Amino acid sequence: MVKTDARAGKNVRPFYVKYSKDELREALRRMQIIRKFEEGAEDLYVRGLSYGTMHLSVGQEASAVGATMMLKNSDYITSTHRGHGHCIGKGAEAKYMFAEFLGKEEGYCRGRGGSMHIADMATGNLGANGIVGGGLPIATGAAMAIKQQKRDDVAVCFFGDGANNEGAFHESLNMAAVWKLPVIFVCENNQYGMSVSAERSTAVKDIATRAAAYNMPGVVVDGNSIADVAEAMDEAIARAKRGEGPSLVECKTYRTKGHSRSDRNRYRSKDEIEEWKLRDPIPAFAAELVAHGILSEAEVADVDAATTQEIAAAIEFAQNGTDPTHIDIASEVHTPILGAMA
Amino acid sequence: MVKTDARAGKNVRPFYVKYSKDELREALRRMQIIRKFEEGAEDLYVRGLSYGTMHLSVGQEASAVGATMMLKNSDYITSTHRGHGHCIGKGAEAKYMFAEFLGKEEGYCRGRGGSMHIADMATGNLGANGIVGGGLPIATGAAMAIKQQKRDDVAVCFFGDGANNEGAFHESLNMAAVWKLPVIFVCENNQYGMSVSAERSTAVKDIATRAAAYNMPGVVVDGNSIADVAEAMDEAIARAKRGEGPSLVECKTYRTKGHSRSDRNRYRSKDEIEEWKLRDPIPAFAAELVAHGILSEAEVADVDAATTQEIAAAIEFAQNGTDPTHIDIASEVHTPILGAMA
Amino acid sequence: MRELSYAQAIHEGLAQAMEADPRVFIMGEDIGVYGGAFGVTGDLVERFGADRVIDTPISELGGAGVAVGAALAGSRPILEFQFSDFMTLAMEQIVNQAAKIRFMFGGKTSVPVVFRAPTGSGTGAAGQHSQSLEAWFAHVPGLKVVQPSTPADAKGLLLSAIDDPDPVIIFEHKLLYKMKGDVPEAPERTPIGKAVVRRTGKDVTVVATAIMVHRSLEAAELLAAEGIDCEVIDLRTLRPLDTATIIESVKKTTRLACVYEGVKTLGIGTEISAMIAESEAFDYLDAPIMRLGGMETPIPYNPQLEKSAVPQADTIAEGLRKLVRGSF
Amino acid sequence: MRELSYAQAIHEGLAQAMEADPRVFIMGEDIGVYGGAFGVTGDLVERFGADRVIDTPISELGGAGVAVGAALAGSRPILEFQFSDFMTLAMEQIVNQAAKIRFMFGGKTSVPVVFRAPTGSGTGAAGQHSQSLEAWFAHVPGLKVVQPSTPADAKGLLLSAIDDPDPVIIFEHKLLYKMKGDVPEAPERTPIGKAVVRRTGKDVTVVATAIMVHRSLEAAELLAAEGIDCEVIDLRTLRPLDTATIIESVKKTTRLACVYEGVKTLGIGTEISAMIAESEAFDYLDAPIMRLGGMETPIPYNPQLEKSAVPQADTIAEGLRKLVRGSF
Ligand SMILES: Cc1ncc(C[n+]2csc(CCOP(=O)(O)OP(=O)(O)O)c2C)c(N)n1
Ligand SMILES: Cc1ncc(C[n+]2csc(CCOP(=O)(O)OP(=O)(O)O)c2C)c(N)n1
Ligand SMILES: [Mg+2]
Ligand SMILES: [Mg+2]
Repeated sequence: MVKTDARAGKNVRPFYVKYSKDELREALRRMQIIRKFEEGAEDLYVRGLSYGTMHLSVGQEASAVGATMMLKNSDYITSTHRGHGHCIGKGAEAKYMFAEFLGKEEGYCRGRGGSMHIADMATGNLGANGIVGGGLPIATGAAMAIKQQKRDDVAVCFFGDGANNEGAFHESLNMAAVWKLPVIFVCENNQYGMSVSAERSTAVKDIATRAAAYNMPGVVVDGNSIADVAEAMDEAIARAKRGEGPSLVECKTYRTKGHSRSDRNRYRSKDEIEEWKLRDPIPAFAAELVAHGILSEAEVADVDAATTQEIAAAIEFAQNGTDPTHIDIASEVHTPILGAMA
Repeated sequence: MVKTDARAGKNVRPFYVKYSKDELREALRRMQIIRKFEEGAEDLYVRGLSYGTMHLSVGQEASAVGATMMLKNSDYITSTHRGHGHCIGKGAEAKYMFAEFLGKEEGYCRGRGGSMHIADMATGNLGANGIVGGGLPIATGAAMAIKQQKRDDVAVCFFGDGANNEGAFHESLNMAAVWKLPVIFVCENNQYGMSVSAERSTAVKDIATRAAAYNMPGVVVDGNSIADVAEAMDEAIARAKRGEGPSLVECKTYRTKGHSRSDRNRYRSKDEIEEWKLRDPIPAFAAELVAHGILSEAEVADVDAATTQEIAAAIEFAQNGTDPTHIDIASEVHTPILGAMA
Repeated sequence: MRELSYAQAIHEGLAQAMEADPRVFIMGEDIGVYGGAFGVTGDLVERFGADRVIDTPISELGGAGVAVGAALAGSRPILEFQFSDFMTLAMEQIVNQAAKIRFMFGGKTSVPVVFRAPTGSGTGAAGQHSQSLEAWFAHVPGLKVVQPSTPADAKGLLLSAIDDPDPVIIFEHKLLYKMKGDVPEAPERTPIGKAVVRRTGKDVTVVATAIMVHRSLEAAELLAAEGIDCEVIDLRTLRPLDTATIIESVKKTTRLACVYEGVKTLGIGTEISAMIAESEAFDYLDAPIMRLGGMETPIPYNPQLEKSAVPQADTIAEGLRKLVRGSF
Repeated sequence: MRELSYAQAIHEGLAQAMEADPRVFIMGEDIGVYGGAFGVTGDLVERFGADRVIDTPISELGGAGVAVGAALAGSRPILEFQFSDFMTLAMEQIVNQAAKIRFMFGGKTSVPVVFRAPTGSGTGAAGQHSQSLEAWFAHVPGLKVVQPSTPADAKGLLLSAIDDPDPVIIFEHKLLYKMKGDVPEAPERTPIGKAVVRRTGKDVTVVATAIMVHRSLEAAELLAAEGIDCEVIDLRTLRPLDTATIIESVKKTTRLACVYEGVKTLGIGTEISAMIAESEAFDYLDAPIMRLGGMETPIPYNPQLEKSAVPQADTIAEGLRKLVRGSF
């Protein structure tokens, strides 16, 4: 990647040239929203105010936003159990997400889906998924529809290092490649699938290596650098739109929280976690923005303050939400058919 | 591969040195038995004497025997829907196979399984399989058991080019590699999965390329040359026994008959079929044996005559077999438990 | 009306749906130039092109997921499984995704996908190619499950399935593909969720599915000669059940037999039985409820064994005779 | 006798089996250092080593197939699915291979594999992590299916499953893992195929599974105060069914209710109902057969909705009251 030296005005990497100040500020904002959403969710859980399971993506904000910031609402994503970041990256609002998390009617899924199933058709989010690897063929199919409908869109498929060993990975990447579909497979390799390290689960060091098995480009990027992620995405999207087919982008990253609410972190060391905390993608991005003279320190502080406020308001919104009235949920399973009898 | 020049006594390829005359004659015999078994099965079908489906492996005898001739009864194979060759290669007797094909009590599966499910535990054949890719994890598991039991055996897993796009392929090869299991994955790439060419189904030209996705060796061999196949197998088996893990051996071959009994061959050209018929592995092997002075023309003719006779006798045996008496087959589903009530 | 075979009727339905709606496409293994393992898609690839008649790799799980994704993104996919047995590889996408997405997403989207699956025994293909697994799917909220027994319904239920905004699974019986029958040329829909009385009678209600409808009708003819008058209901839709038609019939005949090819235990007739046993019809019953289902074994290869593993006209007649004569 | 939790009882059973037989090993996702998603395997990896307590990649289909292959090759694998929902990915190997191999191969081998699967709702994990799919497996010849409701049976059925030469699936209820109960220290077997009467009564037979046994017993206590005397049978084995115990009870009480968590349609109680409706007990029935099963929806996330989607003690009591009082 090109070395950056903004003050000297030369060799600024493409990311900081291609995207406008507003776009970059928005990216930072979304990363902050993700972080604070996760912290808010954890806090609700710790205070006994939430129910059910959750998978936090603290530390992975750069890949979530770096892989979505260039997408339009008509582009699709499929997400994972660790999906809050993708969802926000794609444009969802924290308040409806919190409402979902608290099981309220105002939630994206009216409290039926919860954290692991947040979807938002309006922003092209085809849903988080409780099934590891479940989104892989769905994204592939969405890309097939895009191609059939001759649309200028792409599908972006998030999945984890753990998911890369599911058969669905293989079948999806092969079909996407054979049919040259406009889909980008984004592996967030946070180095563990629950407790099992990628080293113990996966026969290759870099999952991107596996792209060769599908005759598609595979790149490894620093998943904690939004610029790295976004540049790789831009290239993959351009390729997809040229009709050349899918790509695999592997983002090396780390989740600094446990796998889910009940993780005792026995499979990794404190040192390792602490080391990665030092590579926090958010301050790193903020620092680059300042270094390049794109945002001032004050502007960064504004984003920080605004997002803190937004999250507080979002939690309040959710807590004041409506509990579902459970009359006849069986009638919600099918789509009403016009003219059909009940 | 080393060029052979037997008459000059030099540069004979390892295959012809490593295996004894008896072993090589036996390999030729098995190839002949396979060919004649398939022809006999087809004939029974054409004459309306058989029932059910069948998948003939005419043209693929070199990979079937080349991949099994060095195996002991304590080694395992898993086979496919096109499994007659593997079965014979591993040491099954044609007469019990014909009996199975005709649904007789004398058949390997007592007429319960038919062509697609022939298994023979005595020779380590864990069974043909009606599910494309079904044998891949089973072979992997057998290899795991071998390793657990510290046995000096291997498992050989046959599968087709079509099967290589099943999720089971990916999951199995990955696990075998991660755990360094003594299993050899033998892809019989006969270039079509039913009607779909590997080119249309598979994103890479050589399936062996995919071995790299599992950090295991992958080689392409001429699947119509038994020497090529056997040499690659010997290497893979040696590696497995050294504890270094699995290998993928891709045998490029061709089935000169249709996919199953009802194939109109609309997906390939007559020319292509005829061209491959010229590359018949059996006369090629016989010619090499003669050229190397290992067998005389007369000995080759003896094998031919003996196998014709054996097949004729086997068919007669099967036709005179016993039809299953269908009292209470439900009692055959479970293993009798000693001391348990019926 | 013209006669078509069951396979031809499906073929015609597919063609009409593709002509009427550019969003409709079909995918599956060997459905293109090969024309489908059972010849159903035939020449469709020539008529509609390889972009709408898509040969997939042998990847059932992925194929099902691709169909789900395409449906979410505005297309109307029809996926042919080559044999219903191979749906065992795709249960994840069918059951966790297709069936549940609408509900889990709060009703904010639908998954209009059609899965077609040749099913049943009788072809000598043994245990892994002869199963009748439809009851599994009838157990899953979010799915609709149909099983046509005639060419007209094969076309009519297919067209309804394609119209339907939710996932529909069509189990087509392999032994019926060659069966001929009247089929309207127009794209007439057979409603999902409606059973049909194929033969009226007063002594016993027989609820049957797929090929068992025909075998039950045959049995009914045999019994008619003995003075036993059977009412035969073709269930057609396994989920949601047309309980009204069955209850009404049982109240009239006071006896119920369920005839189906799936394994007896928890096969579809099991639901019919329990539904009646908890319904208002219970008090009308003059005899235990009989189930004639598949034997508790994998389907054997040997043709005699294979036949003996599922109900045949004579064994159905024998069962019904006992039920009506009370020597049950 | 000592008390152990249901999870501890399984843990003890696993340890005893591994100590007794070097062929026994366990595999699954996060069962090693993590100790299992529900803490069942705990310290076993430390006690028996990573060669016998094997963390697999996230590959359910492959994992199941590896277990089948290892079983064929002389080992005794126990595979833990992290949630029973993920068995949807492994149906092929469970149903086409494990269940059928013995029969298809003419009885010449067996597949001694044990599949363990945490199941059921009540944990706030929503539609894809809360299913009760056990009825699917009870529909498959070649499988044995058990569902323990107590710590003692959790251990005892596990040990029987490991002994068994054929594939056995154990559905463990997630909400029971922490439940305490007496568990014999010795490796005592609970026989597969035997139900047990947990409470005797004369007014109605309640056949329940897993957590529904406890909710039914609770309901029975409520009803006892109202003078309704329930007999509660813990089914324990779903395949093969212990028909004798149920028939005998129904003949005595003349009423039957089936309580289960799976979706009502074609859930396990459906088989109990149909089995009784075709049995000699039919003539003894004084009321329709009631099924109290899961709602016809995916399991919702919201805790109130989630509760309402499956039978609870109060709704069971309400149902039984109606059944016995005849206002059904
Ligand atoms: C099919 C399936 N298997 C197992 C699980 C349980 N599970 C949930 S998340 C997870 C780990 C996933 O690892 P990875 O794909 O790397 O994603 P990460 O959690 O690291 O974001 C597991 C095993 C599941 N939800 N679905
Ligand atoms: C899971 C599954 N999908 C589809 C089929 C139907 N089928 C049987 S053989 C076959 C082609 C297999 O191709 P390949 O693996 O190349 O083996 P070949 O027939 O060429 O020997 C297909 C599609 C099947 N038996 N199992
Ligand atoms: Mg991970
Ligand atoms: Mg092939």
